[in-house]
Amino acid sequence: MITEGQIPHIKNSFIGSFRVFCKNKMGVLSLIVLLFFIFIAVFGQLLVPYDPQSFGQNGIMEAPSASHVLGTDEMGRDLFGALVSGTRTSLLVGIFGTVISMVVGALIGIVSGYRGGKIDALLMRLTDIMLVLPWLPLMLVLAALMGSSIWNIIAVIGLTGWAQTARIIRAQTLSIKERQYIERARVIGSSDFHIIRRHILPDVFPLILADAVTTAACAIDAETTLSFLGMGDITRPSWGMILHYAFESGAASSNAYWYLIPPGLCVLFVVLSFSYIGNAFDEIFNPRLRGRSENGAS
Amino acid sequence: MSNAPDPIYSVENLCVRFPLAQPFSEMIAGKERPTVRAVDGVNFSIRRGEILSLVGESGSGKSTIGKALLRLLDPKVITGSVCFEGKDVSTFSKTDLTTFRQRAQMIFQDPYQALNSKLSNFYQVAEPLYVNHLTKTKEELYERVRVAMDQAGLRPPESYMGRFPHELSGGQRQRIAIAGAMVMNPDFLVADEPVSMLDVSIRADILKLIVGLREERGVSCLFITHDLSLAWLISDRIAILYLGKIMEIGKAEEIAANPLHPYTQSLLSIMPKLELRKEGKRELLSGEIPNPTEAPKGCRFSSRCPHAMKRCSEEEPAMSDSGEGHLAACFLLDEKKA
Amino acid sequence: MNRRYLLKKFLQAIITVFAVLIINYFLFRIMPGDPLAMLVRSPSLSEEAKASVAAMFGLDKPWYIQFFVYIKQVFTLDMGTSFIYKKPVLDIIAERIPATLLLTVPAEILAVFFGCYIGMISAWRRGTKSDVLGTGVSMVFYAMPTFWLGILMVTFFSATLGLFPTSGMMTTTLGDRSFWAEAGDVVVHLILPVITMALVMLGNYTLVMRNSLTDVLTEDYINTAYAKGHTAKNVLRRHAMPNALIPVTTLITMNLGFTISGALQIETVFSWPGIGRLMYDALQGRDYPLLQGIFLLISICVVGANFLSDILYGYLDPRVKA
Amino acid sequence: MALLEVTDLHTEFAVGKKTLHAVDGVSFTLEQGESLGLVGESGCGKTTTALSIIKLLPGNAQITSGSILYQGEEVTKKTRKGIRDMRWKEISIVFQGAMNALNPVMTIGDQIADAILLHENLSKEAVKARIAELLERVEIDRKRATNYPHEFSGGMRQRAMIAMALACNPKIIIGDEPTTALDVMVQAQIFDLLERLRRELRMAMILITHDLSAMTDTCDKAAIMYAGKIVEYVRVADLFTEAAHPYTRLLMSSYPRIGSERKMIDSIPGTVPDLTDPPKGCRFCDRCPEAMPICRETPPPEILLPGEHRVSCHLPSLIQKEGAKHV
Repeated sequence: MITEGQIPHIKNSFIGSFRVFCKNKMGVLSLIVLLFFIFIAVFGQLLVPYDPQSFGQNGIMEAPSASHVLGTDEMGRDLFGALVSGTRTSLLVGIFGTVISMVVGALIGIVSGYRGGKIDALLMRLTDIMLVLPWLPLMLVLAALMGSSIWNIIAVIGLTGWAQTARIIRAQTLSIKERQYIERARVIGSSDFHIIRRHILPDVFPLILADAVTTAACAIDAETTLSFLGMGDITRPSWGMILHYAFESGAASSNAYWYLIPPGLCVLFVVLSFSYIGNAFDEIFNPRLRGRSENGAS
Repeated sequence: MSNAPDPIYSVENLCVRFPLAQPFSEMIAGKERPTVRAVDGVNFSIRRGEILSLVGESGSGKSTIGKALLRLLDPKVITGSVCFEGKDVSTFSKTDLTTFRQRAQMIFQDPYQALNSKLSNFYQVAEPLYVNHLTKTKEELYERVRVAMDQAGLRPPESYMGRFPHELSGGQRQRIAIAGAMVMNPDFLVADEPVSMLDVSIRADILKLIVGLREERGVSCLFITHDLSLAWLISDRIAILYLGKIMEIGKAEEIAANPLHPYTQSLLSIMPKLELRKEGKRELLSGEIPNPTEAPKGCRFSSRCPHAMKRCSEEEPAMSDSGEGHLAACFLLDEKKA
Repeated sequence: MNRRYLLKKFLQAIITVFAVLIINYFLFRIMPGDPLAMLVRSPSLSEEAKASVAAMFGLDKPWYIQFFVYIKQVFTLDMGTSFIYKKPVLDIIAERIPATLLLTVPAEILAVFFGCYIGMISAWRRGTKSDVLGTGVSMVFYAMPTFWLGILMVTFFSATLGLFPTSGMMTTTLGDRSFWAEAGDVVVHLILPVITMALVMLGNYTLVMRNSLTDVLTEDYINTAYAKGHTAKNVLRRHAMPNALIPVTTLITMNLGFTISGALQIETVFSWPGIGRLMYDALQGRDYPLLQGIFLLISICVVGANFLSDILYGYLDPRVKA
Repeated sequence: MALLEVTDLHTEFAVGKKTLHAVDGVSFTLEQGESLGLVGESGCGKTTTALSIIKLLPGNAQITSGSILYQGEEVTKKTRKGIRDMRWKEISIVFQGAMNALNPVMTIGDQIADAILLHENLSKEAVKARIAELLERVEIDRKRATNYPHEFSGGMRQRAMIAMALACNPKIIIGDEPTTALDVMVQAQIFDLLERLRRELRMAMILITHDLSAMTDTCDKAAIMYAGKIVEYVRVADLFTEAAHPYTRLLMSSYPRIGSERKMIDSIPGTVPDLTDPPKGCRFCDRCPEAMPICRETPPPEILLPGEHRVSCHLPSLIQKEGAKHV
């Protein structure tokens, strides 16, 4: 006889979803690219023969050679080393910024959608205001005022990026709330906490995940732009900052392609990977939500 | 049928007014929110072991009444009283409510939506026991789930427990939902259109199950449906709703054989009988049920009634008794009596 | 569309503008630590400038008076004096607006036209090679950092091929010229930045158009149109596109407000003398009055564009009610 | 010559690597002014059958064999242009769920005009007059031609859909579950309207429904479909007394007959077979209370009974029935 402990309670949808995901070729390819960058971020320093901050011993603005695979910059620093340490910063900002905006967005979205009434009206007005604030200028101003530490940048990205998430999560919570199994859960005497934990969170979670991927792409793009515009954390060079120095040193007019192309390509690959993974997630979890817009992508 | 004098439910002058959407600006200005009367002064009672059917078209407020009975609506929108075993459900304390949730259960219209597809069938049935902490041991929990599934006709129960709702047919899912209600041994059941989403060929199974619960365990039931012929088939009494108000209530056989209200007569005439219909036997009403926000003055059926008189659009007819608890709200009855 | 809907949206816009004003106020004043120290942290500021900051922000008075003064300044369009340019902020901004419009309007038109076209083709031939190619290219441009694309354009077309000037709005060394010669010069300077900006925006419109049309094509009324005997082309033109364009049009309008912030990167890279470049310069020089003025302008543009998109939505979609 | 003659129609869907035999050898005829009800549970191929007639099938579906003769012309061999000219002008459809079947951004009048102008070369005034006449036929005020679908109630939308279907005076009108999701009273109104218009305009009608009872007031003949096949084809007048196939009889006993003796209705146990791998004998044998060993092995023969009555069944009582003919 089967005992209670042997009976599955919750559908393990992860394996099934992963199988569907694997059918999306671009999604799988993107995941591989992303894992590669994460690997570089974690272990990359071991591959670099030079101290990224040391300069002076090398020639300046050298084209790629055997000793400097990606050449050197205007101060003679090894660009491959800079690129590797930039990976860590960019991914760090992307991940932490996303986590903050997801937590804030999901919390506001669920509370707003589940509770409804005046709280909902108030929170959604706040969200609407956040949505119309032009976030690149806002981030620039905040970064200028708060100072350019990496944690400030993460906070700025997290605190300006949650509005879209809150809206999506609220819409989903509202639609789940109307489903009959929520009503049924109430009839059998479930508490609000139980309903949110057992019925709403599991249904909202895939959406949060799909949205997190898109937000991560935006966060990395935002960090790059901030750094390029000179608002980055000077103590932690990122891809955007390499491009900032490249631009300032006139790499564009002197055709120093080794200085300009690799960092941009890194951003492009990571952002593109996140976008394709996001597309794949959307197709798995919520085909109907595909039409949503990405406000504020400048 | 039961002879017990005290009803399990008595509903007096129940009104439900839902607030309509209001712009934020008016909300902060403190303006009173506009409302729509979904249920507008309904009286009835349900005896122990009785099946009472609420019949009405969409927008008649039948589901809202079902929810009001189970205290699923915001108390702010309700006026009037809904008493469960003599006690008003709005006055329930927290412990009262916990017991009440175990004694009064509901079956929903759409078995595809009423079950959370991410949870196993076992969990669907066991959830009421979990959330109310009703079982002490795993063995007890398992046994109660097994018995409930068996009663709901899922045999052998073990073969269903580990699967998920999407692996079952519509009829089987509805049985899971019924097992989930039966696991708490309720005394009362609201069945909200339990067969309207199912193929015709399996409706009978679910109906038999509901009738069986009454026969074997004395479970009382409020059966909500738009189909008068189904109501006639399984219930003891029928209440006909129109725009939030009861037009006629009485024994099922009486309503079918001797409908008093013009609305009931018309509904009855369009019911399929699976026989060759004689010409002109159908009494079709024109138009559609009005929006509850635009309910006509006087008798709310007057705008579509084939027998409407001047009086009908001026005053509202009261319920009048034609004997044996057969009541209808129509001025034509007064004239007949007079 | 009815009056109530309009009124509601208008009220919302007013509330948002007010919120923006408040945020703007707090953003530049109530920062952690001593506000004056915060504001004048830049070492390059002269004593004179520091004093003018204190006076302008009225930091010696209680906060509610400060707020009142601020609101009054906003309504009298008195945005203070720029540190760098030593001129009223409003005048400086007004000078730069034409340049930004010259850049953004053609870019927006190009992006909308090509984006919608590619998106339409992608949705119509979903899953075919042209879809994969169209969507893929759009995604790449969408994912690219805007400024990076600008730099690449400069490197390739200006520095390597020498086809276009690298920066600025016109060649200043040529002295007096006829109006047409000058206009021609501006156009030559305009080509690269406009194309770059259009390419960056293109991706967004392509994806939105594709998703919108894909959804519409699964609707039942498309089937009805086929059943009526329409050709596939007619179904697309007469029945699918009018529906698919509703969300796209509102998105385009809404994006208009964000165009200025997009222009920021392009203008920086191409040294285009518009609002975006002005903001970059203000940031570099920590010119707070100017920064505040630009931020307010951009925010109000976005709110205005949102309001416009709401009106347009109400006009395009007959289902919109209050 | 019959108006429409469908013979041994097969329509298949490609589902992944499998083939779903949605319509598997369906034959029927439709005379001018006659109405036929296609009845069956969901997924039995009734909509696919109807849509095959005007080749309005999704991309993964295909008519693999059989013939469809419309006024003596073979529809399956027509060019795309030929099919388009036939749609709506000759055969029009009232879809289910008119909310989604009407274009939300076009007024009702424009949508009707869209259909008229596609097939007829009329002046603006003539089109306008036609729209007004059509709307009045379906009991909608002519002024409401400028309204959008969302401004109509569910029943009105379905009426507007009917008006649109009548726009080009078709010879056949297909009703694809035209009353699903409508209230009982509105359902009765719509059926009443369809029936009246059909008589007035002498159109033929194919009514697709899952509800046997809905069809009995409206149709002359009934084709009971099960799993892609017509199991019984009978005049509605004979249906109540002569129904012969076990499926038809079970289906009839799953409706309560209000007013007669209160008797619990029956259900049909089991589920519809998987149409990607249909059983080799009779498709109903798993659910049939009268199934015999032969039912699992051999597809049932078609028996012709008196009065255009066709049944596909192995039951000896049918085969040996007086006047029965084998096919």
